[in-house]
Amino acid sequence: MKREIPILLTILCGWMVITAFFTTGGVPAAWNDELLAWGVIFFSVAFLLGIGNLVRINLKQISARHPDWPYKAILLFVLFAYLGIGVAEIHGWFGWVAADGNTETLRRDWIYNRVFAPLQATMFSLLAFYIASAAFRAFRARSTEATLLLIAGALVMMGQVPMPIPVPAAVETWIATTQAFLMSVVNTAGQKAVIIGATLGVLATGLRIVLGIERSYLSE
Amino acid sequence: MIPLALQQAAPEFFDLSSNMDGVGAWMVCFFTLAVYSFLYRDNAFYKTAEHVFVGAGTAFFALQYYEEGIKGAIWEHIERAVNTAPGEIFELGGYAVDPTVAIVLRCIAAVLGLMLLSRLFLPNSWMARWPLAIMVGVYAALKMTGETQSKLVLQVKGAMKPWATTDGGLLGSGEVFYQNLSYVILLVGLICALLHFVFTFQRGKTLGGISRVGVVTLMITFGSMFGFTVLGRYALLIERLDNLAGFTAPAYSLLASADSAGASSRVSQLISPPWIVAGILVLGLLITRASGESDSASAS
Amino acid sequence: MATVTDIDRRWVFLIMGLVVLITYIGGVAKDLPVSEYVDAYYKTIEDLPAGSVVMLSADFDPASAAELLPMYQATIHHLLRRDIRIVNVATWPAAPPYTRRWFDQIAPQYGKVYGTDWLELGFLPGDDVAMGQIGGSITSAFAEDARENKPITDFPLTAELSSNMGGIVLLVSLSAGYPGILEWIAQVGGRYDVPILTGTTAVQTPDLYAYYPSQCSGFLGAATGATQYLQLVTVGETEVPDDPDNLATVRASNQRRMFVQSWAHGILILLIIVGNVLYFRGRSQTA
Amino acid sequence: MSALTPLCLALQDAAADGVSFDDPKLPTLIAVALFGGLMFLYQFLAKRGTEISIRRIAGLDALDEAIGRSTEMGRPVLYVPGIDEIKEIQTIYSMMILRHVARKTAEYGTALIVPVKDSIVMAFAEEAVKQGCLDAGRPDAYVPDNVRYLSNEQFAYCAGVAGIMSREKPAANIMLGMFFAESLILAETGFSTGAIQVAGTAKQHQLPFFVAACDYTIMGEEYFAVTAYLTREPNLLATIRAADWTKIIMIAYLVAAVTYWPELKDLLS
Repeated sequence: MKREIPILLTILCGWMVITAFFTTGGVPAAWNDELLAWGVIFFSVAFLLGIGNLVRINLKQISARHPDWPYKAILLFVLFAYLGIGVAEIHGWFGWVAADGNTETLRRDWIYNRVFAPLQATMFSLLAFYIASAAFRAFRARSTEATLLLIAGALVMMGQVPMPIPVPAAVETWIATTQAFLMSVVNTAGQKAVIIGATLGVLATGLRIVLGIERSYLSE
Repeated sequence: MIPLALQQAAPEFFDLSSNMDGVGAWMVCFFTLAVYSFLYRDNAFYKTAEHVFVGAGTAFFALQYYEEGIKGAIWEHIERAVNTAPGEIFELGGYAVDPTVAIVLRCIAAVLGLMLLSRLFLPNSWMARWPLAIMVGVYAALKMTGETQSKLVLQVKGAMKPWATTDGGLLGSGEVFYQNLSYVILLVGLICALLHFVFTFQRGKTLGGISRVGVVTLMITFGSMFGFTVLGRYALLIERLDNLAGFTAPAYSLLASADSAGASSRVSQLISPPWIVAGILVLGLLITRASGESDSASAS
Repeated sequence: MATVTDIDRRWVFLIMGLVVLITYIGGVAKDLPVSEYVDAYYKTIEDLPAGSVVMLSADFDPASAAELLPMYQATIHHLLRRDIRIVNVATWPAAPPYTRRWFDQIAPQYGKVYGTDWLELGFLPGDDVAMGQIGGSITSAFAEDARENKPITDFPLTAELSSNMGGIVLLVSLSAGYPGILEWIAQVGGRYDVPILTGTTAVQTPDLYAYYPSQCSGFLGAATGATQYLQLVTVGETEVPDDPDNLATVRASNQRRMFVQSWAHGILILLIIVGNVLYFRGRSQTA
Repeated sequence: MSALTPLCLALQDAAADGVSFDDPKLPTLIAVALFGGLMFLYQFLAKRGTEISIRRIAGLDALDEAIGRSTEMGRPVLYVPGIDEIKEIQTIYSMMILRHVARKTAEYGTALIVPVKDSIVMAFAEEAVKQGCLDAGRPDAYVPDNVRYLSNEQFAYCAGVAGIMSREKPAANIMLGMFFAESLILAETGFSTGAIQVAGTAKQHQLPFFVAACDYTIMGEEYFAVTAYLTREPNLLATIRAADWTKIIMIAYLVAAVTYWPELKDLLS
């Protein structure tokens, strides 16, 4: 039974969602809504698993005086300060209205704008450097395929932006035309092929799961 | 980042209601430059920024989940159902149900959620498998149907373009010829690439050749996507530069009487958060470098 | 084996950093040729009759604002200038602060009145499902507006809207990923007869070629598209250096950003070439 | 069409409740039914003994080689299951592949490190590795600490994986699942540590980076053929066969619509 019940749950819930997809209104829509809400609930609860894991590992390192322990303390401080302010605000434990009396501004927005958003954007922008390093160290024309990829990439890059140095107009036109052709014809064909093929894979895997044929993810 | 009308008004030093204030300027500059200092090598500034990031990021997502999944989907939902008098309707996905049913359903969800948490104490327990199984079922079904619709049926439909009318010949002439020719190339590329993903048929000369054309199409596609990605990555970097440059505006300068024009504004630009923070970071890196490169290995 | 991988990658970082910094400081604004897709975007809006209603969806967050915000500003200017009315919605939770800020700033410039000329409906959670709801019936998807928290039927603008996207002549999505333009196309474009325009981030742009022009009437691809569109919208206007929110200033700063992009792209191609040359030379020596 | 029986029953029950079929979705239903029907047909044939062969996929042959090399060098194998949540089918599928990889590493006696970005994925990954070791008959090979939750933040996670790559020097990096912008950093870091890299994803945006910087790339639909290829289980091969035929029927439909019957296009909406 321990094995059968999870499989049955998977099949049952899967078919409810599929039924809701193909119909409008009524019971299936209600079930669909409820099950999606359950999903959100499970994710939220599972987040506690993650936080528990993070707190446990960091506390362990702090108490063991790991060389980086002060940073771990900063991490936990920021985590709990942000969480505390956020939870208090979500529950309206301290209300606050902005000077114009109109918009109620959130204090966690203050942290978001000054801490999280710049850090996230900057971390993301590091990719500009990594892509340069990868271009130099890892992007090799080691096969015909890779060579084609690199040439097409270079052409599209050139066609996307104005030339940094003056080049003959004919060359510029040629690059622009080639780039347009690559993007609107070859790229479209390739994109569609990958999307359609991958979707068939999704369909196959999904169908096997909701039919109960595929069980290996649940350790059968 | 929220772009700022920087030059227009001097911000308050500390202002909870605005997008940016004086303290905020210093914080943004510090976090931005501290992250970039990692490009040189791992260092105390970066580590601080990194750990603040992990803490703030985890808290940010946790709060979103908490608000949506625990407060919204359990607490408020049940509260709403409780406040609905028996006999009155309660809507679930546009469908009227008895409020009691709604309460019971959410309680079941909460219990299943707790079963998931049982992993914390009983790693091998069967209990956590129930909610996991439900999630797999729901999301597999959701993706399978939704993607078949939007990425299979509609993509195939999208590939069927009207043939530009021709006066004579198959492909016509002039502009029409090129239009039709590119469409033929598109179709051939698409079909060959799709046939490359055929796995269970014997690969003779024909299928092998078709597959080869398919691979060429795919590689050019990947190349084009790669070319575009570069554009996006540098846009981000330039935006960060813009952001930092914005904080050199007189409003943020340490020189209080900075709104006069001319030479003094040049000086005031230098006594602004980005430059001062950059100076401190460089100094800090130089000092730690002089006192031994204990932690430089991890940068590469 | 001494290969190119042994070269300290910080040299590459330094080169790239310097290139970007120098070109950023010394960048010049130059007009770019306008592509067919951007032109189609511009013309679609130009061809709308004055007084018609457009739905503008903000599907982005701070991380992608670098690419999408200029498009968003320019589109609002363009629509309001042509006396077209806007219903604005968002499917990303972090988007509404932008929508409010820019409408607050731009609408008064054209003497537009909230509720009559534009309406702020705010964020609707649920991704594709939310889009389906909006497509089905705006009035039941949003009970209240997001600005004054009044029932949306109180606003004159709503009187002209009906279910199944009735009353909406065009949908514009500024899209940073999921949910975004592809979901709008699937949920709304595929079902109701509404033309769709979009502006997208660089990573998403290649997808759009597969949808143009049948499912998407025009698009702005990344920073390049944004700059080209700004050029079209600000023809004949000159930059006002003291006003960073002036559209011509935004155009000029985008053009300067494109100057940085030119050089960054050029150097990147050079790096690929040099890397490969060193690699193959190293290999032929060891072989 | 036994696949559709529950659906039909549900439809009948629901009809009285104001539920109606969503007409624009008919083509989708037909596509699902067609595929489901073909799948059952080939599963039936496979059970009756019809052999289905599968073409070579270089990246997957390399999987064994990579694990073997790690064993020789006495270094661990790194398995990155992408960064998406279990909402994504690619992540679920990655767990299925992980089970096979765990089985192989357990057989060879090689360490397997699995960094994860999400706590639910962690639960699945632990089960998959544990089960893989059991499949190999080596339950003792399961090391709980090797399935590691790093962070829910994309770049923090990425930095963590890059750290593992440069400190623990795995000889093989296997990256299979749903990837986003971090693909480039992972592939480049892995390249510089000299590991054999096998990457696979159905997410087209990240394929360029994998193709350019990894030794072998499993792209697009190939990703969903991995378990069939590795196990050669008739049941799984039957599914691949069904997908192949669906593709061929689709191509035929497309060609017919373009050349002779334009009306076919309107049937799709």
